[in-house]
Amino acid sequence: MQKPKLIVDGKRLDGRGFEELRPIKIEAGVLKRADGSCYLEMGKNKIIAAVYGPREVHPRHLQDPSKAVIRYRYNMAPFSVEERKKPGPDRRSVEISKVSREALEPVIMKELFPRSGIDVFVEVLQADAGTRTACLNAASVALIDAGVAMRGMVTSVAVAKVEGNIVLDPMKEEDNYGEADVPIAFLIRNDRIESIALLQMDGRLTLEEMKKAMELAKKGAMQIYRLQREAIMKKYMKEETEEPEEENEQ
Amino acid sequence: MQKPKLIVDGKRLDGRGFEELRPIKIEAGVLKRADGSCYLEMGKNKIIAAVYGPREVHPRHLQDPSKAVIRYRYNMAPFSVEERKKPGPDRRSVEISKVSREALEPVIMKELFPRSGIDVFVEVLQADAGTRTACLNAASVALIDAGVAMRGMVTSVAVAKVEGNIVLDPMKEEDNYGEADVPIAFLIRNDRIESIALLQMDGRLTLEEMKKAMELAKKGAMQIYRLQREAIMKKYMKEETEEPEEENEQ
Amino acid sequence: MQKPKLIVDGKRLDGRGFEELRPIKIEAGVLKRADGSCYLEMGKNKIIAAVYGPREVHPRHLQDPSKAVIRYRYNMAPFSVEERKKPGPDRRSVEISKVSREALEPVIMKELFPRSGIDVFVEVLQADAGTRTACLNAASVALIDAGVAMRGMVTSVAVAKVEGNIVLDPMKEEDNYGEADVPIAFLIRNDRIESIALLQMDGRLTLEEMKKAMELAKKGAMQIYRLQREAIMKKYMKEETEEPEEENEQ
Amino acid sequence: MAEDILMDIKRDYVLSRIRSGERIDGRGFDEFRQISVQTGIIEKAEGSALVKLGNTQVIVGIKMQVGEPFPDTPEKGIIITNSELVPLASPTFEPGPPDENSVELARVVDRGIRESEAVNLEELCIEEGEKVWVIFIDIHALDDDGNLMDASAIAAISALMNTTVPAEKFEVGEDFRLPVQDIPISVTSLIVDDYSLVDPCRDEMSVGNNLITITSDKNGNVVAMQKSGSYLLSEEKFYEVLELSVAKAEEVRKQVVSQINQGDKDGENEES
Amino acid sequence: MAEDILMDIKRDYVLSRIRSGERIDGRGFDEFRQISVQTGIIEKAEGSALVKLGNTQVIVGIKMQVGEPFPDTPEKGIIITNSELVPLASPTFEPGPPDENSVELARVVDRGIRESEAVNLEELCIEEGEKVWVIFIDIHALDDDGNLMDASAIAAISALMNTTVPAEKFEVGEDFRLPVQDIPISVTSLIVDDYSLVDPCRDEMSVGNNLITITSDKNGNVVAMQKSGSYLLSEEKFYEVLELSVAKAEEVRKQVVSQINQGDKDGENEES
Amino acid sequence: MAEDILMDIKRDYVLSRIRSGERIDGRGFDEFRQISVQTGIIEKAEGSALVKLGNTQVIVGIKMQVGEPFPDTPEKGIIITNSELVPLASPTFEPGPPDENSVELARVVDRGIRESEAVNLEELCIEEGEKVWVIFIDIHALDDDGNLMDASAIAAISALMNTTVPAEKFEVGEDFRLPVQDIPISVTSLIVDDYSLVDPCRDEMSVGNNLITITSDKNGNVVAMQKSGSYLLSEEKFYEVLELSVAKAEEVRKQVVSQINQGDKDGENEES
Repeated sequence: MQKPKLIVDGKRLDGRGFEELRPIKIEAGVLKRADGSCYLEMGKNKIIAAVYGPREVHPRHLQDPSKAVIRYRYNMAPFSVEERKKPGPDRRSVEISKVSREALEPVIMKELFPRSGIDVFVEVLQADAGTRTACLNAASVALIDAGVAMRGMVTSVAVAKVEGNIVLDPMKEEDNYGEADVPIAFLIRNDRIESIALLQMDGRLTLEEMKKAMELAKKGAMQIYRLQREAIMKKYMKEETEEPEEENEQ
Repeated sequence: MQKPKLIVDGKRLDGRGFEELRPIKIEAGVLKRADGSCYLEMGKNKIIAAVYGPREVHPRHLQDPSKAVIRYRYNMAPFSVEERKKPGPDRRSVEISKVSREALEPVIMKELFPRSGIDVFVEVLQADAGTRTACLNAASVALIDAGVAMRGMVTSVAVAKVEGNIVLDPMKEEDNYGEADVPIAFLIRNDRIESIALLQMDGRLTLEEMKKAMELAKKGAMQIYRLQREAIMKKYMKEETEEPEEENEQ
Repeated sequence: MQKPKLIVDGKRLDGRGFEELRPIKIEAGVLKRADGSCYLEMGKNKIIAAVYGPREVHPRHLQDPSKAVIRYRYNMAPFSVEERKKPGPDRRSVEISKVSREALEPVIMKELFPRSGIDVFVEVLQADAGTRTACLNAASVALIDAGVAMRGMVTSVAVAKVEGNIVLDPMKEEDNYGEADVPIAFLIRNDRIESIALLQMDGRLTLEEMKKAMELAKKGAMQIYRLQREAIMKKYMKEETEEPEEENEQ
Repeated sequence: MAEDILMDIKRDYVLSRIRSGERIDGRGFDEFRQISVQTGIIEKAEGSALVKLGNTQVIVGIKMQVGEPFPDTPEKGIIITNSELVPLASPTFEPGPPDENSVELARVVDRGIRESEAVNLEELCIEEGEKVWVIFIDIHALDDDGNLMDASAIAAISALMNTTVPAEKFEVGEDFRLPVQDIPISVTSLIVDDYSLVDPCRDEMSVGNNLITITSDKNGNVVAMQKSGSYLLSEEKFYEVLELSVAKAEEVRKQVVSQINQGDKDGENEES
Repeated sequence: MAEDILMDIKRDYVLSRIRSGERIDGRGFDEFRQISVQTGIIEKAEGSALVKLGNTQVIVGIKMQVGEPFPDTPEKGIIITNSELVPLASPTFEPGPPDENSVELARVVDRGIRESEAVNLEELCIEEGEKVWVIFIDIHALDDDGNLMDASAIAAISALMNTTVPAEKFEVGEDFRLPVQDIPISVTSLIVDDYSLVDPCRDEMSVGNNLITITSDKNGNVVAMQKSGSYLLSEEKFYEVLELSVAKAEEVRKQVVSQINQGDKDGENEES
Repeated sequence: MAEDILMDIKRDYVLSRIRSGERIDGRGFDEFRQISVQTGIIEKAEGSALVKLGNTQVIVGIKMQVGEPFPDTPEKGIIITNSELVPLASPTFEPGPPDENSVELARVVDRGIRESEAVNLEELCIEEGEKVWVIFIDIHALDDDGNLMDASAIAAISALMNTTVPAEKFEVGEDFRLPVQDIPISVTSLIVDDYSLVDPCRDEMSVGNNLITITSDKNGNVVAMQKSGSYLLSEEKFYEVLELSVAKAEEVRKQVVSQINQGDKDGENEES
């Protein structure tokens, strides 16, 4: 496979500028059985997240008497990728689940729910590049939809180096043939980026490039954050206009 | 593999008529360690069933405070089929175990044995067609041999459509090349078929054929039921004629 | 692969006589985290053993109210053998772990530690012939290093039949092409061999040869036993000369 | 505990409504929930469908590969059906390998497709005895509000109808539409006392999971049946459900076809 | 709890009998239970045997396939021995992958056959370095009333003696009898205090599972040994058991051969 | 319970020392423990290294095989990195398949080597699209006294530098030194309040496992990063740690190279 030319006339393969996100669509409350849920598209990524809990933890010896236990399961549907993926967790999804859980744990007010469990399950229905960041964005909305108390919003985006340029939200080809990939998640509170919740990187960047990548990620995250908020607002508005009986029945 | 001619001059490959069972042999109480057991041959099927329980359930959180928990394990010996079968459960045996357990559960008086477990283990030593029905017949006898209280006898037989004819108790070739296979189990009480305990089907049947298949299955089941009863009677008679000391020692 | 000539002029391939051990090196207390540990070389075998416990057993239903539960895990590093070994236990290591545990169990004073667990973990970093005997020797030293009360020392060595000769402590080629292999472990107390703790054999031996093998094993074991004692003494001496503060910090 | 009492109350409520001839959501005993079918939603799959039965949602994706045929059918393609009851879809599903419910779901859906000969497997032979097409049908539950079985079966056949065989990608000729020649429809009924309720929703299953699934082909033949659940079924009830299921399947089949066609017309359902 | 007390009483009873020089079932210390061997009972297997040692029952089936030889023995067939302690056979066996007892059983049986060179593996080479016969020896326990080890070893060699190599099915020549050239017999003894009891039954093992298995070939050579169980064995006892086991094996071998021949004569034991 | 209180006291002690600008073992905040590297200690491996970071000990062995390349890189060798956190190395490790910590360890070490292009994979192509060298990097923890990550990364690159490609054994030419062209070094810091401590020891981690690993190449480029642990990292802190880590890596790299060279000179570290 020949590496294609990824940047032509200052534009990326899909016509985006360097600091432009792919189209994003977020919808909260899409599942009935889950306590909170979210459907999210980001480019060709199609993600669905569900939150269950706070609920009882089985078996009991896994309970923590002082706070809630968080589980995060990142899973790819077998048909989500070009070559069918064998069902079940592989090493990549184990690692993604770990760092994603660790990004959410300090943001969820775990101490409010001793002995209980909060489960975040995220399914990748279609994968383009950046599934781990898209999943975290969906998970964050699903947690709020479930009414889980959070210290703020977790918003995630990746930055890449492509033919020498630092670009926002890389697509598949840029991920495959680019020189570096940096997925980042932030805690955002009161419309302000407060700190870093997830940070990974592979590739090759100078210190200067790494700093530039961080700045670009912050810009992108603020845009996504606004869409996350909007999705939750829309859900609330919809609920209010629905007949109260229906709501009770759920 | 060319499909062979399965019906010649109104007779089946092994000389049977359409409504004829293969030779059946049933013996109760063939194992020492099990609480109840049964050896059964049906054509070339060779089946052995064992029942353990009512006994304690471990770990405790699997117990049901209101009734016994039933396990049913259908297992094929590696040497039971033409091509050696890898040991351990596959998807087919998981499904057979489920529907077989569900056939027995409403017949066993589970409510008499709260917190306890009743385990039914069935080994296919040699497989012809119809192992799931043969296994259920053996399991039913083993349960009675174990003294487990039952609402009646569970008796099972398959019916097939072969070259347009509805035939009883299909053999291997009829199962492989026939147009439909319908394994059924009945609850029989007071020499009367009371209801359907297991029912599966795959193939292609008209509604009329399906009804005809059901009628034929009922005829076949009544014959098998009598052999099941006989096997249990023979076991009791044998026990009575044995010296009492021996019995105590067990 | 042609069988090489294993005995030339009464000497073995590595120049040893029939009743000679390979060079042995034993060092106790080589790990910080473990309660007891030992590094052992025997020919090209490189073994490290660690003991944890007596410590709590989880889950609780595995505890024994009257004595300690012993675990023994024999494991080969993937790079320890010519052809990379897939990580995780195989049937061979399961069997070795069983017979090794059974060799130690009657020697450890298990009744002194009710409800607790004593775990012996042995890693083969490089395998020549005789890893199971080398591992037991290391485990025994690690147990004493951990301060676990023992009825005596367990010392192990293998004997082989090679081109008609009974030889001590076979190396790889002798194991592969020899006519018999007999790994044995003894309980040694007060400088005296008291009984047999482990005994396996495969190959072909007459009764007379078997007896000769046993005598030779006893000779070899006494030599190894002295090295095991020395290693423990050296550790104690070293501890005494070390500054007390350092020791406390551990 | 609290949950148990809630379940008890729910069961009593459902039962009392049934005994007065009503279902809790107002449906007739032989009435399906609203069926929605969207195909072509996963562009990376060779075919796909998202099916909603009321609030129950299932997505099926089809992937195709070139593989070796089974020795006893050297001139036929291969179908492999797999189901993941991912924990996202229900509070009772746990992560891990497929349990017996997941296995049963996949196998019953598979039998419906296989026995109705919905896919013309002869046309999926590339080179006899050497190379055939392997169809992976992956059932992915999203929201289990009852009757995943029928939702999965509809999603599976809809996804197959949406499938393009990726011959160009595998360099074995030109892409072509997967040859689908029948539309098997499964109808699952919940048996309660002497009643039977088609397409039971989750709350109705509080009375027990006494189910029977009957799958029929476009000519009204029965092609698969599965009694599922620990209960005894009377013969009379069976015949009643049998006839109803075949009739009902015809209705559902029409709805499915019309939804797929509608989607095609709207251009919402793109072929991939 | 009740069970524990029962075990205590049983153990005391067994011990007191042993100390008065008796076994609970009246056997001599060096006496096997009644041995029954039936071969050819699984027609679908290439060879098979059902062995009873008193109430202990084990079935072994042999399946053969054509496969690649190991790189270091390009001109030899392959033996793979596997054991399933299925939960049918004992209240203490659980479903699941083989545990350490099952693994040990298979490996000790395997060593007896392998080291005695019971099967002429050179004659199972079809094409050097390319194709050899693979023998699967599957041990299937049916009723564990003690000493599954010896019952399995007898069943394994009996099944091998009953085996026909299915060359025609694999299109590599004419079927032929599996070349068996030795009959290894394992003798397992229970060590109690200063006593040793051959072929212990389950109730005797209430005193502990202090076992030693010694396998010898037709010439009285030892070919495999396995001390099994958490105990210490004195050297004297070992030599005593060693000599007894080899002598005993000769007796058992005769019985096994006679039973197989008898079966062949009766036509009960069909070759498959 | 007792353990928990001990942990509490330890944590308070560690914290109070840190807040007075000290570490419990007297190191500076940016100071590594003593680094020891011994290569060539496993003669049966193609390359090996035992690394000690204070009391933390890790051994890495390299095995090489000939295999097929990945379809998208037909002209490149393959690296497979695997980690076993065997229970010997820590009271908190359990036997069983790799858990998330073990997986993360292997993947972060792998990324450092891969992204720095430490091994020239083009030179490991034997026949384009057909045969390439497969490098197995097996990380085997021996004693986990904190910061297994950096110890493993150092051991991995040291073992690679010690590796001879066994071409003669596989009959594909003459043995040659594995072409290593960079020495990636990972630096892991523990974040405590507003402090960061490089190379944390086990006792220091009683305050929490808030870690960040930054790997850089010989030219001072960042090649891999991993925030690990449930905590929030401020941007300022990140930049501080980023610069420190790259500078520190240069120091460590020099030490590693000097130790390997010393070993080579002493003849202790034999090539295999």
